[in-house]
Amino acid sequence: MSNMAQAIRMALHYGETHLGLKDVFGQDVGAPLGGVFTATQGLKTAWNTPLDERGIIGMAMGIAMTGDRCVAEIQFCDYIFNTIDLLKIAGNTLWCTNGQYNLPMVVMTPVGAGIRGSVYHSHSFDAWASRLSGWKVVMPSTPLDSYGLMLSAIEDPNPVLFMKPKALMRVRGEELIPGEPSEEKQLKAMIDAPIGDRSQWKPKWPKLEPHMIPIGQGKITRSGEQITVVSYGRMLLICNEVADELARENISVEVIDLRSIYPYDWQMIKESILKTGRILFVNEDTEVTNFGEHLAYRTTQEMFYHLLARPRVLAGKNLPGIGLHPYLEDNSVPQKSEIAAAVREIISEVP
Amino acid sequence: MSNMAQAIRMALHYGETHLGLKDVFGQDVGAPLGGVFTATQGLKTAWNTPLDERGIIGMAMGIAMTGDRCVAEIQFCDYIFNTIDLLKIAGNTLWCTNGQYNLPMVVMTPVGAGIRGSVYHSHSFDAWASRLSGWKVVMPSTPLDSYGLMLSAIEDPNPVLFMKPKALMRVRGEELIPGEPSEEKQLKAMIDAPIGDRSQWKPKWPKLEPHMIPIGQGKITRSGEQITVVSYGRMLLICNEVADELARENISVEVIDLRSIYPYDWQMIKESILKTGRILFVNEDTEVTNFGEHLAYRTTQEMFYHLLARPRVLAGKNLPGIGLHPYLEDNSVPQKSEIAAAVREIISEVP
Amino acid sequence: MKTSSKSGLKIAPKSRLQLNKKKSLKTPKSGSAKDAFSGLSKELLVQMHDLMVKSRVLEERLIKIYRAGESYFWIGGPGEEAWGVPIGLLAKVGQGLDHDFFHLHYRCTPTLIALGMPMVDSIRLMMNRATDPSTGGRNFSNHYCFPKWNLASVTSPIEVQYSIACGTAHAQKRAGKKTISIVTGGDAGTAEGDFASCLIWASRKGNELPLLITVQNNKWGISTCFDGQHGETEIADRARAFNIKSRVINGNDPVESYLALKEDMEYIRKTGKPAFIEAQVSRLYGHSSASGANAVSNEIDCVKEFEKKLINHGYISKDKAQAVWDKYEEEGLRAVEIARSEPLPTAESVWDHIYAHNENADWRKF
Amino acid sequence: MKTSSKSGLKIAPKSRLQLNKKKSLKTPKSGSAKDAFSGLSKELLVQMHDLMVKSRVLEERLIKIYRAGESYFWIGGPGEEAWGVPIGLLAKVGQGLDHDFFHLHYRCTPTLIALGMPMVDSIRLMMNRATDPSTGGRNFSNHYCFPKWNLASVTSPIEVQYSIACGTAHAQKRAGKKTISIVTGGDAGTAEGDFASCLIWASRKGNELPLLITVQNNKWGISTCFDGQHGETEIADRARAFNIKSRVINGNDPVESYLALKEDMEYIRKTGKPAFIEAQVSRLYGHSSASGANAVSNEIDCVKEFEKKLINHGYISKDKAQAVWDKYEEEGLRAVEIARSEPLPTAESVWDHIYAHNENADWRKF
Ligand SMILES: Cc1ncc(C[n+]2csc(CCOP(=O)(O)OP(=O)(O)O)c2C)c(N)n1
Ligand SMILES: Cc1ncc(C[n+]2csc(CCOP(=O)(O)OP(=O)(O)O)c2C)c(N)n1
Ligand SMILES: [Mg+2]
Ligand SMILES: [Mg+2]
Repeated sequence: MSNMAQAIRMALHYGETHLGLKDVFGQDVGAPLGGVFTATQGLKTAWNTPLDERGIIGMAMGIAMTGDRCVAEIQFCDYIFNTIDLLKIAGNTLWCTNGQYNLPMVVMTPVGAGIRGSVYHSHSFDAWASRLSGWKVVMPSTPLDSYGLMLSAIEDPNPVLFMKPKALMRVRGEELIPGEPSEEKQLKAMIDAPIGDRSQWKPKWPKLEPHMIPIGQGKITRSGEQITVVSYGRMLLICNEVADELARENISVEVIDLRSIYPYDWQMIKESILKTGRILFVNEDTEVTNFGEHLAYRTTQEMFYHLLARPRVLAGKNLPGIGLHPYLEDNSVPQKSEIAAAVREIISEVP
Repeated sequence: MSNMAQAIRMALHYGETHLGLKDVFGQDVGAPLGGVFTATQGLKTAWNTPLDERGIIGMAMGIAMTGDRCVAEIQFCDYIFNTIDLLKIAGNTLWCTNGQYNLPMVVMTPVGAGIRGSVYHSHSFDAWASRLSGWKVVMPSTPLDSYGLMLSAIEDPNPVLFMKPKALMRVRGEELIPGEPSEEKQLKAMIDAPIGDRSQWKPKWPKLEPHMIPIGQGKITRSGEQITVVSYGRMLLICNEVADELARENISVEVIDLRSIYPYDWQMIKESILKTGRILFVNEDTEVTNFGEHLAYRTTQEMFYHLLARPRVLAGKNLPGIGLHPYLEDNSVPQKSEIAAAVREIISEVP
Repeated sequence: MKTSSKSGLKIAPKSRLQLNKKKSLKTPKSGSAKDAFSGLSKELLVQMHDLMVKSRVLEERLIKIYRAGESYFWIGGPGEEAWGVPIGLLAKVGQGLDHDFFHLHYRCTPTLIALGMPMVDSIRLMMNRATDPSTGGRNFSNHYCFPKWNLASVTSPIEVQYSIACGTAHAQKRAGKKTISIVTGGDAGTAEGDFASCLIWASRKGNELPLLITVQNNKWGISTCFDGQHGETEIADRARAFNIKSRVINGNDPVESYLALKEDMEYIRKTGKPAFIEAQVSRLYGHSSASGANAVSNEIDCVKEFEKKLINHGYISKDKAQAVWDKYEEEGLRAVEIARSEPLPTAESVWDHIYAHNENADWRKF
Repeated sequence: MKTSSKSGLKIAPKSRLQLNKKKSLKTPKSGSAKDAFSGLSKELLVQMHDLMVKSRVLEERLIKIYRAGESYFWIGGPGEEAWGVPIGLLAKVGQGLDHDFFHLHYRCTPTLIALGMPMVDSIRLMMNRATDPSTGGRNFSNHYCFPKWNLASVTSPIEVQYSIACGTAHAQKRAGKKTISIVTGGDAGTAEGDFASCLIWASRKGNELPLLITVQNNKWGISTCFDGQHGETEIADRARAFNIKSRVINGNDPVESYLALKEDMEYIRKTGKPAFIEAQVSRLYGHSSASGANAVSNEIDCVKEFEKKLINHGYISKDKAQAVWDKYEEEGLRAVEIARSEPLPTAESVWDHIYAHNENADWRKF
């Protein structure tokens, strides 16, 4: 099974061979490195840019304006914050021009904590991104979803932000990418760049098949009856683990992988709440003015009389940063034990 | 009575003569213009910067690092979005250095719609600002409050964002700034720059007195019993009007001017909700992942069993921008009639 | 207390900000008319005059619309006609990668006029009509957008067009059709990092971009004058540091502008490398309506100067020249009437065009 | 599936990214030793050697700590000793506006060592101890902060120090004590707009800032080499465009570095104007632990070269030189033991120091 870095690489390769993707670029995205997480190794359209995030986003906007498809990378989302004005413009160009210039561009960037990355390799961006009107925003939690969402992102006529949970880049999935060899080692030998001199290396791509995951569609990863947990990215996998562990105690947790942050799958959330009556939103961005608060607010507005407990948000603490030492990091973003505790609490709330 | 531009000017003058304020700077902030809203006319420490928002924030951070006090202006908050990374650093420097470098700096910037300013002179920034951990964030709705909050901002050892509701810059207050002459015309003659050649002009400052409004303290602007409305800035004045109009129909609305967005006066909100059982949060920033949703979420969490109706947020529509034509603008940010309608709706909700 | 929302954006409306800055007027060179106009044909010269006058009349019409209270804000390009018109005339105009791309700032009416924009389309924008082809009544005057001419939307945020332009130039280079991107902006705006980004991305060794980078130096950024804000002797020096072909020209002279633009566009098409032009221009009605939109008397008026020179050299008669003004004066008046009668954008339309093909972007409908 | 959170930040851990880049080694000039070292005193030279070795030994210790699994990430300055040590020696060191300010990037251990930082303080930072004086265990190695030396906190985001440095320089100029600010950073980072901002704000005519702007050009930004990313012949050309006194020096030579820094610091103190130095340096262990932190063999090792030269000229004996290495090797080992025994930051401490004087910033307690 491929890991997420390989899955994204394969999606980009499918893009450049089948979807008209013409440029994949960013800092250290081209040869010899192929991206700090190896997600762009061996791509024929990948190139290295100057160390200038604003230039990268501007380049993507210009390319998109010509109708060409591109995927731009911001090396870590921690370094995207000097481009918010440009992201806003990318998101409002179609609207400001009354429908004349759509910008079909993809920006991908690693997000989240979980690798002991300290203050500037642990930022989340989902709450910020949910405020960028005009963008579509996705965050996969598995290699197959990252493949499918990347293909949809490349095809989408709008700007799409593709967030890569950095702690999941080397995590393998349980499903094969269509066309991927079933042997892990075989895939590695085909598409991972060798150690040492790479100047002569060329990847051997498997015969990949299309697999589009529509933007805006969530996925139920665990079916349950007593409570709904909505999450995405790294936190989603932890929520799955919590559900599995609680299942052993006969606590029945439904887990929804939202996958798309905007547009988001409200119908799936709603139906689940109608069933469970209890809801927990989990993400690792800071908690004040958090996207989970939007979902919780909406839940209160629209589902008030179906709720058996207060909707709850578990998110990162409202701190200026995530400290390096594990004692600090682990007390800054939601931990498995805290998610489990929140689930128990909500379940025991008497309406 | 002074208007808000004059009140801020007087606060800055008080700052440079009594609080060690050494620099007031930004685009067109110095002579001859003294700010696009005249808020910095005649100040001896005001100077014009290059057209470079990032440079302006960096300059402020460096000055603050030396311990000197400064007020930097971003001409319109619409143009602050290329500095979010720097604002984040200003907010996390004390934390990252484990308490070593505090940055006593003020950034002021006009916000909000209401002047037919089209896409790029109508942005709000309160939701964004509420996500900047390490900052204090204020937004006055009256000249006196802007005077008092500016003095507190200058004195505060932390970075403070001072948002000026641009539509209120020429609105007069009902209270005198301590030391302000009671005659409007007299004040104007003393501190407003003349039309035409200004090269010889010097302001005659009134003998101003200190008036500190603690950051974090709200203010009840209308007492009422049936519902609490929490707002700030331009929207606050509209909420006051709504309360006054509904009072004539014997609908009793309590209005809280939050004044500080972070830290915020939760105790005041809480006490009011304990009394009224119903709450509406009003602001004009876009509604998805909005600061009002944070307050509404917190209300649901902490006051659930005191609520007589669902907490409600009325905010700007989730659009990429605010269009120029009044039909567009007025359908993008909350209008008086919508606030009144929301109040009526919430009041009629049967628990 | 009362909130005011009726008047448009006002910035210190009545202050007079202009310092003395009258440059010495050029007297026509002696010698033949051909020499005086560096060999440009009479037809071209008369055409340029026509377009420059049209642009000026249009901008003055926009200001009158503002003064009449029929618009909220004016910003535009009176003073940039001699520079802007040749750009529109020289470019390879059309849609897609076989054509040049334009990334212009908010003083670009002269270029738009040269591209063939009818006056009424500028007035529709000024009067926020639903029929405004650029923004549908959503944005300020001079914030043009015409995909049919590869004209990127003019944005309010200063200087962002400089990095976006690198993107179209990159795609053009790949397409291999010898087309170029053209970016314009003000002098004060060069302090933004995006100007530096543009120079960097355009000049990477081996990866140069076919990009004409220009700055219109009117020596002002709103109320802030050039002196005291710049350490470089010429803005062009910054481009020279990147080994970019660079020059400073008198942007008040349409002939000099035309020839420089022509030569540099050809250079870019041939080499695939960038070129840089700093054009010295005037700002004839101050910054915008926020500062009053009053005519200034101490800066060169390129339209009047050029007209005088054409008359002096017998390329056009006084009467013919006047007739050009009259013709556009009338066209402008008619255009206002047309625009005035057209529908306004509807309140509900705010939800249109957030996503392409009007896909729903309203979360309440997810 | 399982989320991994045990290992530190890894970037393509095992790839080898170095291209061939060995520069020709300088042979010692003939003539007297005084000449060979441009007249610098033996004491100073021996002191510089001592500090350079100390810095190198410390950095190699940090790498060993990383390899031993006692830290999550290493980044640092082996290869910048000849450049960084003189900075620390020449500056006017202390707290407040009577002293110089430092705005350094994450390869600044040599300067810190020259300022007098004990090894153990760097190791406390590396090992995320609560006793780490710079960040209290919150940030990565080499992210130093020492207000007592006016040393601004080293930040991870590239290049932001360049605009912040303008602020301290501005306050210094106003204070009138002839003190200066010093900013350092990498070559790739000059593509960020903040580098341009720094040149602009430092050189405004009549408002120049007392700022020493420097770039350490190691020809790399992680895996991306200089060639192909730059249009300027020298980075210094960009400063020259702003009429800033500028030069390029061999930052692998501590004598050349010392003299250039001394002269330029004096120039800045005297004139109140900025100066620019581009220093060519090596990157001896690759970018960081993310790329393996492996020693490279094809770049000049300034410590070894300088030591050889000192020995050749009889300024230090082989044994004495070796003794310096041994002394610091031992100090480093002891320091690790000290740091290892010290407390770790507590989980609850995350809420400390969000606001000054530990004012509450937790909304749950408002
Ligand atoms: C990023 C940004 N900052 C500030 C402004 C406000 N503003 C509008 S025009 C202007 C001055 C521009 O001067 P210049 O670049 O010289 O162009 P000119 O108007 O003189 O043609 C300013 C500061 C803006 N539009 N965008
Ligand atoms: C704003 C920003 N973008 C990206 C990064 C990731 N990053 C860390 S170091 C580096 C390369 C820096 O190269 P250079 O400026 O030459 O300094 P060097 O490491 O070579 O000393 C990059 C891209 C970052 N830290 N900050
Ligand atoms: Mg200008
Ligand atoms: Mg480098």
